[in-house]
Amino acid sequence: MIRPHDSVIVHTLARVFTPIIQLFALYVLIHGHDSPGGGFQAGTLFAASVILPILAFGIQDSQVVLERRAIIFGAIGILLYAGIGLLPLILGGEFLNYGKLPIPGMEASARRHWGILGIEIGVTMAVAATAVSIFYSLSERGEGE
Amino acid sequence: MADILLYRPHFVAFIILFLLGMYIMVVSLNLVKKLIGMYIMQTSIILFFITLAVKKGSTIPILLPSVTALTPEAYANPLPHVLMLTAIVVGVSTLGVSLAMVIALYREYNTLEEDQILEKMK
Amino acid sequence: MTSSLPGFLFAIPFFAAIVIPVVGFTNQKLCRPIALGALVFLSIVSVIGLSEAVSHGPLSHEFGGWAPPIGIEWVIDGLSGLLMVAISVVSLIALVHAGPLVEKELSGRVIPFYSLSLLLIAALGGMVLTGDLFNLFVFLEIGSLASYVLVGVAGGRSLLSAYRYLILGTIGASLYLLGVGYFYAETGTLNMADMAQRLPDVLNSRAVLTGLIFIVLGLSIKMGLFPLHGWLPDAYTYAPDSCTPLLASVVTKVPLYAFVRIAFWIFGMATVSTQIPILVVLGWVGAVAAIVGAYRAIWQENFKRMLAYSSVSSMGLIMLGFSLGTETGFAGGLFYVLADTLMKAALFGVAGAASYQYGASTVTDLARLRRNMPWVLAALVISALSMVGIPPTAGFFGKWHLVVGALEAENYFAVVAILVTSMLTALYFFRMFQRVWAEEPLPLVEPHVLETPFPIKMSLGVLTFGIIALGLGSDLVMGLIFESVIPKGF
Amino acid sequence: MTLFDDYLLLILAVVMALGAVYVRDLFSGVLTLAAYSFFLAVLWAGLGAVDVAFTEAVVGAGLSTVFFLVALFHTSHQEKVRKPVPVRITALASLGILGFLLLFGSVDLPVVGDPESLPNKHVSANYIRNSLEDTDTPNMVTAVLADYRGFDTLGETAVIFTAGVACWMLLRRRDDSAS
Repeated sequence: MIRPHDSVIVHTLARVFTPIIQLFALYVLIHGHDSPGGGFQAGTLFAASVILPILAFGIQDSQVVLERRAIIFGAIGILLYAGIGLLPLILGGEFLNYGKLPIPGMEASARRHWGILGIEIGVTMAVAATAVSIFYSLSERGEGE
Repeated sequence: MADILLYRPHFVAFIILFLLGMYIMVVSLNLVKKLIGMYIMQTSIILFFITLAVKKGSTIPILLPSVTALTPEAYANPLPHVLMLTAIVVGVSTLGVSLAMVIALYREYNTLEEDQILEKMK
Repeated sequence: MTSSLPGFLFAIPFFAAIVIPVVGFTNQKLCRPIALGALVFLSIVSVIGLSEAVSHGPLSHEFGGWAPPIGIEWVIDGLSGLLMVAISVVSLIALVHAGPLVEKELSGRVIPFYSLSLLLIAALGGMVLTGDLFNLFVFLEIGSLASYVLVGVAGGRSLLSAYRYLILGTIGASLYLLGVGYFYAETGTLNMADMAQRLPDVLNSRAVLTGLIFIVLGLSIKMGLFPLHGWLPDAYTYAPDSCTPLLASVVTKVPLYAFVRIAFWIFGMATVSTQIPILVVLGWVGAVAAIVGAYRAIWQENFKRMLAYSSVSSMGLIMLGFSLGTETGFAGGLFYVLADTLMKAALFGVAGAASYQYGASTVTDLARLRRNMPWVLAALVISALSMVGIPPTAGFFGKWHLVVGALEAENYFAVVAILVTSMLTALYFFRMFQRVWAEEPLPLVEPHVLETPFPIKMSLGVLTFGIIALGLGSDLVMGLIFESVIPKGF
Repeated sequence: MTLFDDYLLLILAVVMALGAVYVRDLFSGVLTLAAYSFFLAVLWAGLGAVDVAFTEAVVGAGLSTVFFLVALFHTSHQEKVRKPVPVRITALASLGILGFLLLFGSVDLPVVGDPESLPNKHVSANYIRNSLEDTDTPNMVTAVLADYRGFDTLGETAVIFTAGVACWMLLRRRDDSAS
């Protein structure tokens, strides 16, 4: 269990930085196509924006729910990724062949573009949730403490 | 072999880091120190792959909007980069699991030293 | 021929593994049906895949619709189809067996147990089917992470052995990755088939030689080949009983498969026996491993530890078979892989049942099985006889073909090694029988559980039946291996 | 980036790695490791691997350090002092053989920076030429990561998910089925 930090500076900075990190993560996710970054980096940044307030303010009771559910969000993220992959397979193509996604009125390359964005969102969710879940697991108080 | 030292600084650094990391992993008796060694060893392999992808006079593997003629010589090789992104994530996952084991061991034996844990098991 | 079957072989266990935590939170009782259902489905699809591959030639699936070497492909051919069937069927039986044990040992951790087991099975399938060296690394890591945790989840000693397994396993995986890097640096590709075409041009390169050495070293750690087996005895001894049948039967066989694929398909028989003669070295290593493993097993009091050394010995025998350099030796090695998968699952299953009902862990404790566990005792006897090599069990035919292969290769040293290993194996199993029957009866202890649970009985029965059936049908299996598995160049 | 900068960063990285191993206090060791990771990220950005540099900075220097620190919060952070420092001859000897093998094999590796070397030509040239046309994505690393080798990436997401489930299994004490 993590105790709240008692410095005002830390609290204020954590408050200021959390939304900035989230905004940056969103930017990194969406601009993965034409600048460095993508799902993993965005996911880690989202995880950082959850972990930073915990380090500053400690774990509160309201977060226990989140703690138990974090891994589920991760699973949903992977299901999104693998689901996008499975759709073309069921439709008679190959696993992960975004070119055969059923999006009407698009070139194959454009479909692939959107397919990539879709799986990057899945990766972001999976990585962010799983990193937070690992963090919670590691910081759980043992019996003797 | 002497010319390797001069012309392949990256490779020399890779060998030093790789062997250092592996030595610490095998020899150190502190459970967390072993993981520090593991981290160093894994990153050294990333260094090896990244140097494979370097091309003299090339730029980063992101196309500029204005470019029309695509020449492979103009961009760094993207494939090792992709492989190493995977390797980094694999590394951090392994680290998470091993730290979980370390914490679980500490809860039971109240020490991070392997020899003390073995003593307490008897 | 392209086919969507390999895609489904990946999707079935993978989706089940991820759905289990989601569903498990609402109703924990659903985990087991989902896992078993997925494995039944997986077994059916892999049998279909094997029969298709045998009758119509290899099936490949190009992920993302990109033809290799641009993309990643999965291939079902004779070898990978056969191993996929073995993995899916044996892991299904192992998970059926695990049911009552999980409830007892890992209560409160049922959801992650099933999720991790399925991730492990998906990863093993991925390692077997993939046609891409880096993809193999990714699945190697998924499988390894899952198996470290399954070893360590019992706490205490099992945690420390899992931690050591993790350290050694990570060294192994890193060496493998480094070897793949060397290959990539020399050929510019990661696809196995493409690499097989490009390697002959660069065989003189020292980088290829070192890359091969690193890969063999890394995979040897993962498969527990003597003298790099350091993690294996502790891990198998202290791992929870619900996990050992799964871990001991398939997890070490798949890195062995990866080695076979790289040595005989990418490099080819001619290269590994003459130009880069690693087979000679591995033949010696295998012979020593077989004898030393069996010798160490004689001195073990703990039943699971004895079986663990027996695994080291079997791995040595299998490696010896593959490095004989004859068709029969190769086929015998592969046959022994299948036989050992069944035997180890059965023996560790017996160990789990004994400790579930009586808390029995030593060889002497097994005498308690005589009282009211006749079915389990029968399974123990048959699989032990198979380990020793008594006809008509699968173990006999495996050793028989190995000996024939060694004679064909005129490698009399290997013949002696196989026979000595058999004698040592007989020694430790007959010592076990002597403890069970001949000695003074143990003082009566009330069993924890009176009746052997049905899933355990059933899975042990199926495994025992499988051992005898594989022995009786050995001509059929060997015919299949000769017809559609043996690589070119023999 | 010139060769001189590379030398400087490599030396800094090696020094940091040695420092992380040398210090007794594990907190300092982990923070030195973060600095090591940071220098490597700068080095990789200089070598043209911007995506890897970004990931190393957030995952290596960031997330790994957080994991290490949280683990140290819950355990002890002082390494036991041992005199004499344990040295294992067998380990040193086998690492010596390994080091010799690495040097032995390195002679035939392609020269660093050679655009004509095999790893830079065969498959990878294909990615560079076609990625924009095939996938409408200017960042080739994203195109290869998410599309050409998208299956690897699914595996890699599965790796981190496995780690999440694994930590859950190893460390959670409360009965999760109750919720």
